[in-house]
Amino acid sequence: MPPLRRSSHIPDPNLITLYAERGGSALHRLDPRAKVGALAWLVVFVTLARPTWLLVAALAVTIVVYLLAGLPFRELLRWYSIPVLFVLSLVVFLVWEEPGAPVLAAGGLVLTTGGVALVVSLVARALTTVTFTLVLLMTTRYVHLAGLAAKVLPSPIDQVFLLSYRFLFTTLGLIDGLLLALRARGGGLVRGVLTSTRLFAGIFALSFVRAYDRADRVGRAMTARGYEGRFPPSEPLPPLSVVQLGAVAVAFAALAFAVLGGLPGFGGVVP
Amino acid sequence: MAHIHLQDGTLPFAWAAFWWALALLLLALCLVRLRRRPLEPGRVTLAAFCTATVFALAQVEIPILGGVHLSLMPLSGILLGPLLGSIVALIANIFSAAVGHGGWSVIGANVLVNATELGTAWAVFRFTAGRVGSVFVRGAGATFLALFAGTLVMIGIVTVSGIQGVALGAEAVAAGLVVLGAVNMAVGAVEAIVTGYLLAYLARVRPDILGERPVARPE
Amino acid sequence: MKPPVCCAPDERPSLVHIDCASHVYPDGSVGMHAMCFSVHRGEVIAVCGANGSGKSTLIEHLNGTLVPAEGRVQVHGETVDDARRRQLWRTVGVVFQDADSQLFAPTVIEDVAFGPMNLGLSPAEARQSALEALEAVGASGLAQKIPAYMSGGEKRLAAIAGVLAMRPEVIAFDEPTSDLDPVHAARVEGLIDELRRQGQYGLVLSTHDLDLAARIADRVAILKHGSVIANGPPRDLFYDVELLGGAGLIEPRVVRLWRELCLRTGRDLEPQPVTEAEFVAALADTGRG
Amino acid sequence: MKPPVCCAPDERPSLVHIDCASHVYPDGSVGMHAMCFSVHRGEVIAVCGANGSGKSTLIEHLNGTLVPAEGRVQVHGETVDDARRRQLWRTVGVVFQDADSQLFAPTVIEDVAFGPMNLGLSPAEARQSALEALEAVGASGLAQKIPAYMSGGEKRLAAIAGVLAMRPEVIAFDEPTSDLDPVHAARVEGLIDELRRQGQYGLVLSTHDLDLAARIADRVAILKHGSVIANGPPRDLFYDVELLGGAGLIEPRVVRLWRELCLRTGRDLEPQPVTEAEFVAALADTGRG
Repeated sequence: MPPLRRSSHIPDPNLITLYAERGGSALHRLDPRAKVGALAWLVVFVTLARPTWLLVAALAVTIVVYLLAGLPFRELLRWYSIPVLFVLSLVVFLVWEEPGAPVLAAGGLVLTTGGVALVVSLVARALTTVTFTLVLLMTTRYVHLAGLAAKVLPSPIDQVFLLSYRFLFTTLGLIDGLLLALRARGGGLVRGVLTSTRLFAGIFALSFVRAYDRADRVGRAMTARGYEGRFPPSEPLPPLSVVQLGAVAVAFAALAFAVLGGLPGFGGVVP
Repeated sequence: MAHIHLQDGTLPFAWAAFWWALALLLLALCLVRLRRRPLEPGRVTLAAFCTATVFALAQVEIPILGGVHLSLMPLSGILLGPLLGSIVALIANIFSAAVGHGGWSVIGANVLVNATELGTAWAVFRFTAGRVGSVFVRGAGATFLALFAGTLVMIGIVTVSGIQGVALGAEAVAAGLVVLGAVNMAVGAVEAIVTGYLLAYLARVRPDILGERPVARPE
Repeated sequence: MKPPVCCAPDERPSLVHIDCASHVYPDGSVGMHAMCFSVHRGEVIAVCGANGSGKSTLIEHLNGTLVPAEGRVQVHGETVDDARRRQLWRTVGVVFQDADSQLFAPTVIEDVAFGPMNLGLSPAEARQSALEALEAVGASGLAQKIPAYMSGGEKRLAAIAGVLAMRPEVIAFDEPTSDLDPVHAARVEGLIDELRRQGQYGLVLSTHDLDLAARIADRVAILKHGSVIANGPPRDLFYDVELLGGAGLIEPRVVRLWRELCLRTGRDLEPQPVTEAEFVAALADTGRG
Repeated sequence: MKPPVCCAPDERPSLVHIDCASHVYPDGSVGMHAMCFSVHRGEVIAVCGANGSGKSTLIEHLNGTLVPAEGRVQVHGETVDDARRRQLWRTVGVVFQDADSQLFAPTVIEDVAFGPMNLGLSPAEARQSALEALEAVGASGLAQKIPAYMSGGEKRLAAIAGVLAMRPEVIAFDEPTSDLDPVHAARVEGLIDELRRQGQYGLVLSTHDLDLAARIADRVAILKHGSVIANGPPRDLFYDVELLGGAGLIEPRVVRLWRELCLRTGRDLEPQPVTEAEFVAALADTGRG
């Protein structure tokens, strides 16, 4: 059993696969195309929706969906740390001087209610799509994801996509091993890069060659079983669900109606 | 490292869509040129390997100022050329979005930034072949210039697009971005050294990966 | 092309025959030179040598993932050209040493079905073929598992199933048991023995475990610096200390024990046991005699 | 914290003591449970178990790269807190199974000097320390080599030097010989034996090769499902077929041979040899007697 040691704020592809293959929730049984459609809808929705409460509600609903799929909540909270950090590190420059009642003043900078709302909306937007992306990945079996990718992506993008998906496991595993070995002798990657750049450039170079050799071996093992640039999934996609796809279409239509009809809370398509 | 770590909902809809459209156009051009000749399986393996490595390394992150990590896009450009490199950029960004490491709606913009890096690095590295002796200098220089170009494009894209719900004027946003860009370039210097070292190492030990003539293995 | 450097051709019709003047890797290291090697139906050949003696290089030439720089590969007595060389994988299946690099799909069933799909089977047929192969190695329970969460032994079984599912004529195993725990090692060994008994395959295994070779191989080829330096039944080679030492190998444990015992008790080396069963029988005989 | 589940504390002062109620991996698999394990100065402990029995998990707890979910780690009898746990690498060095990931620097000398540098030595002192360690393992010649192009055996020696250079009190070897060719395996085994004779280290080795354990270990701990199910000198455990079988292990070859011989000839199992030397001596004795 592989000890999963990587910094725990990154979703582990092995764990994602485990939930996707083992889970048996209603979400797992949905048409994968409909789930992709729903993700696309959510991305557009959080981009267009304005009111903070609506965005927070969207996030709450998505989290409920995540939990209904039987996915691990504690892991989700850990995985949130990176997207939240991205948002915060950006708004640290932008959040000041927003209109609204002052909440906090520090060193000449004023944080207002408007500023707080800005932060909350940006975080809610980010986490909504992150959460649903994880729902999609953790409730859709590999054959179906690969099948979709093979259908949608033109060659050679599909080949590079599917092969690099495989190599992800290899390279992440190698990084795990490297971090473990560094730590076992009192070293650390981040500290090392900053204090002894040359040595770590060497470590990186060696790891790169090693990872490439490993990938090359995988490639040759595939050639040994007849790989010639095609990567066909062994199971067809489940039959198209007209009802589910219809529901997604209706949702898109409603969104378009809300935006074009100037429903309050939805900004126009053009800023 | 010039890489827009923006989450979904940060860029306005119309601009996100615009950058996506531009990126798709660019990718379509790359595909047309790539398909003129059948692709060697070895190139596909190398491209897939670069994609996985770009993504995996992005997970080893220094979490300051929007997340600082090596982008390896210049390296991918040097190893693969801009055509195949652009495909690497697209897929690496898809993977990143899939783990919440940047949003789906900014993939278009990021592909444009990365394509700038790939193309610049490839061009500089190729142009200096035979003119500059040291592979390290060529690689480090190409990488630094590429990351600088990428940072300019990133600042341009974000300034033009604006950030949803922010009341600050474009100048103030740009000023913030310049600070971010400066940090990027500090990390860019590290990446340039690392990439230069890596390329020099490959030239010495594994010229086959660089697509050069085999030599006897050094001890 | 240079004239083949090969030994006198074998009388029996061979499934695959390699006759390679040299193979040099892109980084300049020599993988094989003056290598002559044949595989016949129904036999188990153990390729023995130290790390770096060319075992893996030989195996990758067998199925065409590497191509001799100078030399030729014959299948059923016919020299294969470049086009057919790319089809060698249909004839020769390889179970790689590093199961992690062999299993590339996120689930076992998907992985095992990969070869049959490439053979042109429909998805349904490929799945069927994969399930049968998993059953043949006694690992039906693994079908839906994720390789990352499997033990080394389970991975090895899945990798073997992936090769069996393609119904090759020759199966090459690169260090089939070296990193497995004893129970899984015994299981894989039993599986190879079972395949031998079926008589339809030519089986090649590379190993530096001479005890394994003694138990399971009909013929042993000893490799050094990318060439076969000796070739014959285990008993003929495994009492030759000089040969083994020169190749960076150590005689099988049984041979070492027997030799030491004979030395201590003044006994004759005959009947030169190489397997445990033979050893016990020989000892019991002497005890009785 | 839950009360420790540990066995009665050992009388002797231990270098490192682990007392872990449970360790569960993120995917839900159990790595250790109710584990009690001590290492003492001057002894070699073999940790034996099937793949997945928790050997590697135990070793990573010893040097703090993993932390017990429930339980505690003691060094010299004192429970270590989180801060000191992160310093466990100073006390316990680990030679990993996969030498590839252990040797990460571009040259061997830089790699071996990496640990001493982290201990705070100056670059010159670290280099000196690294050279001494390489000499101690008889691999001075490797100093300038590139790890990627060394054989498995050379990598293992360099990895051991990397640990020795840090002068730890405990050295843990994860499967030290499993993937080496016989010549290098013998060399590594000799090295471990040499370290034991020096008497200043506590040595732990995880292995599923019981013949190795019989030759080299003072004490054997048998692991199953993340717990120690038996603990004692090799001779006490290796004739217990039921125990070994239950743990997914197979008795050492010597034991198997002896047992079979006794069965055939009606001899008594005494003196229960576990190493080849003992076996030959026992046989020679009987022959004479």
